[in-house]
Amino acid sequence: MLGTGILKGLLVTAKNFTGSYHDPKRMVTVEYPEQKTVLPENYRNFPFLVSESADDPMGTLRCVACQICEKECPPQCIIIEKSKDKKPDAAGKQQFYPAIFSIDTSVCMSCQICVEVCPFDSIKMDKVFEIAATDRFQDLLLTRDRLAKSNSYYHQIHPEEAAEVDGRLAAERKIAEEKAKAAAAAKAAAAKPAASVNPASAPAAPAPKTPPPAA
Amino acid sequence: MSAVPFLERAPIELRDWFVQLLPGPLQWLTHHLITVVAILAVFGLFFAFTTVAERKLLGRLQNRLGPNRAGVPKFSILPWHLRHKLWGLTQPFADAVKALTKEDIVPTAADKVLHFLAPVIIVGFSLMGFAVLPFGRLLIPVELDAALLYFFAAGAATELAIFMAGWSSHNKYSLLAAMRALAQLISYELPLILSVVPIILVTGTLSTSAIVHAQGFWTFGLLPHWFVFTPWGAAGFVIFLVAALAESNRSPFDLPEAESELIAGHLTEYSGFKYALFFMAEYFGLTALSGLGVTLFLGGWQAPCAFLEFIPSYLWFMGKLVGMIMFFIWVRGTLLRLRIDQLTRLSWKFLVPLALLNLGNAAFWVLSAHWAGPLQLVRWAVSLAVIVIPFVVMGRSITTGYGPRSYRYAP
Amino acid sequence: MSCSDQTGLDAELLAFGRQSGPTVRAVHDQFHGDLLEVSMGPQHPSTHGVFRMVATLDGEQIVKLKPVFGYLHRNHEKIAENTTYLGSMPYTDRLDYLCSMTTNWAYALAVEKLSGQAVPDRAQYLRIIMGELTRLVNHSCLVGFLFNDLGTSFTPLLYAFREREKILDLFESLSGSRMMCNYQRFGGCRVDPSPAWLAAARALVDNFPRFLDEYERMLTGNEIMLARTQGVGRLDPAHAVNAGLTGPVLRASGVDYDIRKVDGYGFYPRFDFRVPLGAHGDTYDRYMMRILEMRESVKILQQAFKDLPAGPIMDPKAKIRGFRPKPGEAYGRIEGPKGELGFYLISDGSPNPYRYRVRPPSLINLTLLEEMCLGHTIADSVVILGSIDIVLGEVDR
Amino acid sequence: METIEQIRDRLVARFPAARVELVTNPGPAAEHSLLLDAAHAHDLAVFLRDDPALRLDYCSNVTGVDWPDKEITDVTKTTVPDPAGGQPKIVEQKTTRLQPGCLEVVYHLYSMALKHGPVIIRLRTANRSDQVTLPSLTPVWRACDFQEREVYDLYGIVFSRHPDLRRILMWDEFKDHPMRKDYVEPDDYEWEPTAHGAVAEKHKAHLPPPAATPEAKP
Repeated sequence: MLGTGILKGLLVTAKNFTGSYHDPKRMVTVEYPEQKTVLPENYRNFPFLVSESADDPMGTLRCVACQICEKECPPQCIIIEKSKDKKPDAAGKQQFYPAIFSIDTSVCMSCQICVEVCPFDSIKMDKVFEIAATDRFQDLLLTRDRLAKSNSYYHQIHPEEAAEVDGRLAAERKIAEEKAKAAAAAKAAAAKPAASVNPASAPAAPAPKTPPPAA
Repeated sequence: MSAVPFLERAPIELRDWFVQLLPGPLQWLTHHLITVVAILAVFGLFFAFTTVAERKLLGRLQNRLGPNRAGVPKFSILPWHLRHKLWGLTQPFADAVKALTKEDIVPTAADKVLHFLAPVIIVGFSLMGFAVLPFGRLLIPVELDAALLYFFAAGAATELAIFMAGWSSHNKYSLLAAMRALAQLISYELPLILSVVPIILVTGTLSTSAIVHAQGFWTFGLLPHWFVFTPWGAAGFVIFLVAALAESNRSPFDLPEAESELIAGHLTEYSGFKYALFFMAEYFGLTALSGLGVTLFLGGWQAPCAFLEFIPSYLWFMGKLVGMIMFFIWVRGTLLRLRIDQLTRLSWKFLVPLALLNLGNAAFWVLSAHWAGPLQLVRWAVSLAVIVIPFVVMGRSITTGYGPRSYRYAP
Repeated sequence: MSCSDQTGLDAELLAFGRQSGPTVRAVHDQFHGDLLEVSMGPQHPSTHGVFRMVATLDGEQIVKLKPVFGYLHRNHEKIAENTTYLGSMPYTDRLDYLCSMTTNWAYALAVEKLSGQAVPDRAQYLRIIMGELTRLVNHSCLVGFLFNDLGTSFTPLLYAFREREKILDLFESLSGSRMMCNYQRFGGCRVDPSPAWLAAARALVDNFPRFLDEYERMLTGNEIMLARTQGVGRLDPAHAVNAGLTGPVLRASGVDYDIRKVDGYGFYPRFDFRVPLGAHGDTYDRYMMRILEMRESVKILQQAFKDLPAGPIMDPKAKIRGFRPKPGEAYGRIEGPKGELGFYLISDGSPNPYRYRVRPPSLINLTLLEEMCLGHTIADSVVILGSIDIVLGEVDR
Repeated sequence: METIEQIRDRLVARFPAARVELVTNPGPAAEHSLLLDAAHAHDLAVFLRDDPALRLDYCSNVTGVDWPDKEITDVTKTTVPDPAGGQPKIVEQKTTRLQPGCLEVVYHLYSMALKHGPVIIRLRTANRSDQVTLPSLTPVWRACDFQEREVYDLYGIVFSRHPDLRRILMWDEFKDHPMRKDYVEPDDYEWEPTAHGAVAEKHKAHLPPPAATPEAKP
């Protein structure tokens, strides 16, 4: 009979109308400035540089200016200039650091390929999205000082991911130390027989080399 | 005058008290001037809050809140400045300010005079319809004997204004839309008037207040004698609703400003205050038509039951008016738009024949008024049959070839 | 816009090309009064982006309709020739920006075919889950936009968006971005969904049919909908096949061709699902195809969630950097929500592809737009365009 | 479906005058293709579409490929017997020859009726400069309509007897063909505030000496 389809349609919208007063699933509005939706943990916006300590973020950058991310970035929006001198990093080894590291956020499309290819876990994705800028040019070129943020900040925005990264770094550092200790021990053992050529047999064979570090 | 309860008489008493303060010759003028100002004030506010009610109701239909951001002005007269945004009720005033301050662009190729006159005419004529609507037992602006004739005469001029707007904008889209609007309005003028004629036939008068008085009785104090509760009245009301939707260019028939095809139809070249005037005229037209619908079919200011008489009559009128406008908004939130040829086919091939049949039905109703006892049931049955059977038959003929389909799946 | 003269062509074109459509397209100007040429677009509320239709109208009826593209042309293929294989992956999100996961999958499939890269089981299942979720997103979007073109004031669109947002929230919590997911890699996926994510996805998929029922109850039986879409934009199966139309538009005309069944790529042969076919090939059938396909996708998703295997999500031998496939070429295609989405790659051994070609279903589905719109009114042309489902990012590349 | 070789033999048998060569695809995908000569392309295409065994009624993909002129240095090893009776010495001679480039169109054909996989045919132009016309296959498969227009627009291959050969993506007044390998983009220079890498060079070329270069690197 003509009109039944239309009446059914009207009933559906009426149900939605009454539903919007008591059924939270139907009322989807989030009044933005007052209420904010919780961002999921994996959310990514523009990248930022991880630095070891919070008090001197610029000084203790984890980045060693290897420029892999500059090459791999699809829209070529990362600008890196390696420093001339070296600086001790967290493990005490002398490493370069980026004298200039800026990301042109008007070009960056937050695709996080730089995070994937970075071998030193020194660049991660940030979660700040309220970054309106007045000057179209210089404000959108995030220089090193605006990019550097502390590891504790990283733990704050990506808790699980940060924990897993720190665990991996700590493990690598432990293996590196063991290898260094083993190498030092082996060098010391090799040096001793050469130094004192006493007829007694060389002291017990140097400590068995620790198993090669897990790949 | 005194038998009527105080609230009922209050507006009239106020006006008379004020009028006799003035010297003689001015009295007649201020008497009518106050009525005009009262109508403009009441229905101006009614228009304002209809727009925000529409947006909030549509919002709720679509699982979202309507507008609730327009703030309360700093220097508000309220005792303290409200942090609360009053659920968006200040939105219409914000819209009004925006409409006034927006730049009013007139295209160079436009016919300036016509372009300026179109909104003036459309608002003027759509307001004239309010003169004959009985808002309350005593609140009737003009007691016209040929009130309905006057109402439809005033309403017909809006088509002229729409075509003036379309033509004078000198724009391909608005010309196409103006022609569409004309086709639609003319083809729906007929069912609108034909759905009203049975009432004139039954009540025998054209005056709206007499029609409302004719619906004044209640059987057993509970069942009102509104015309909508008679078979021919119900059919007439349905046809009236469909035609009123088309006359005021609302939802299933909002072809003239069909955004998806012709941007804003004949309003493309209007901006600023003129666009707001068109917008206001559309709402005034809608309110006038639903006011007429309430007066003719839903018993105007009559209370639904005898014992509810103590509530002032104009509140009943306003309640029914708000109910009808809510129905229009609800329809706007649900239905799709008809194509121009389907729209006119629906009017000429479906509504007009039904309305004519309804005329015959009302005539039978009048002639069989004196049938006694069990014959009343026969009378009702015949009257119902006369309208329902053609509705079903013609409904099936108009939807030949359309129907739900079943689908096969790949082997 | 010179109207092509017919005389010079041989019979084949006339047999297939210009003869179809409700009325023979014979432009007899002399006694039809002057024709009105209306250009709809590129800024037009209902052309789904920057797409222009130059329609020649005889009163309300369309006599000639020439689509104009290129307003969003970024030469994605030239950019791809200057970046590495991995570097093009985020750009594939920007092709069909409504279904980034399926475009990623098509590109990953093509590169894996080019380099002979294996993909672990769990990754295949995840790709099917993401692909079918994207199909739900795309089809609900399309149906919402179609009703907007038909003239409802946003109500069906907002119901569709309410469901779409729930799925996009899942994508955001998994890949980091709602629409630009950049989730697939050559040899697997990038992120392993957590059990909480899988539970949320399963709950969403289980009550998705409730949304479809509400939609069907509200609109499928609606008389105005039947009047506006049935018999509008009829498409003849033979012309559709010859014009290379694919996806729901083709199946609405009754041609049984679904690449998930034909090629059986990924693990689709393991899933039992049906392919709906239309009978009339008009706008109503195209709308119903999407609704029925959404129901089939829900079935696939439920099966996928049930037997999602454990294991690695990335082939251990897959290399992120320094990926150099051996010289050769490959054409990988998938059944995207809009039709057959293909990537044709020619490699010369260097890290950048020598030739990178995207087969855009949206562009090719527009081939017969003129034949479908002839004889209909301008209001119908908008509805027909809406039912073909084009996204300008993919049309113009 | 028959293998690509069987199809080639049937084509050659059916059209003795046509030259049909097999182009092997070295990659693991092993999708070999048939190179058809331009003159008979139309008839071969109609045969491929109408042959009851093949029924390739669906042309899925039309791609333009640009093969620029290539310097091929092939190293020939010749064994020169050592006059002093020692073991023969291997002398390598490098001969460089110029392989003329061409513009190529690749068609991926499928059958929707019999649901079998791609048969790939290629058409090559004589050279890259003046003889760049190929027969259009739009009369055979309407699917090639827009894709051939795109190949014409981006590669410059003129398709003869195409119903409506106009530019599809670039604007009509655009002169060059952007997807060719030797395409030089117009030097419509815009001031780049944060220019780096290749853009920085173009930046320097345009601006007066360094005094005015904006401090791109803070």
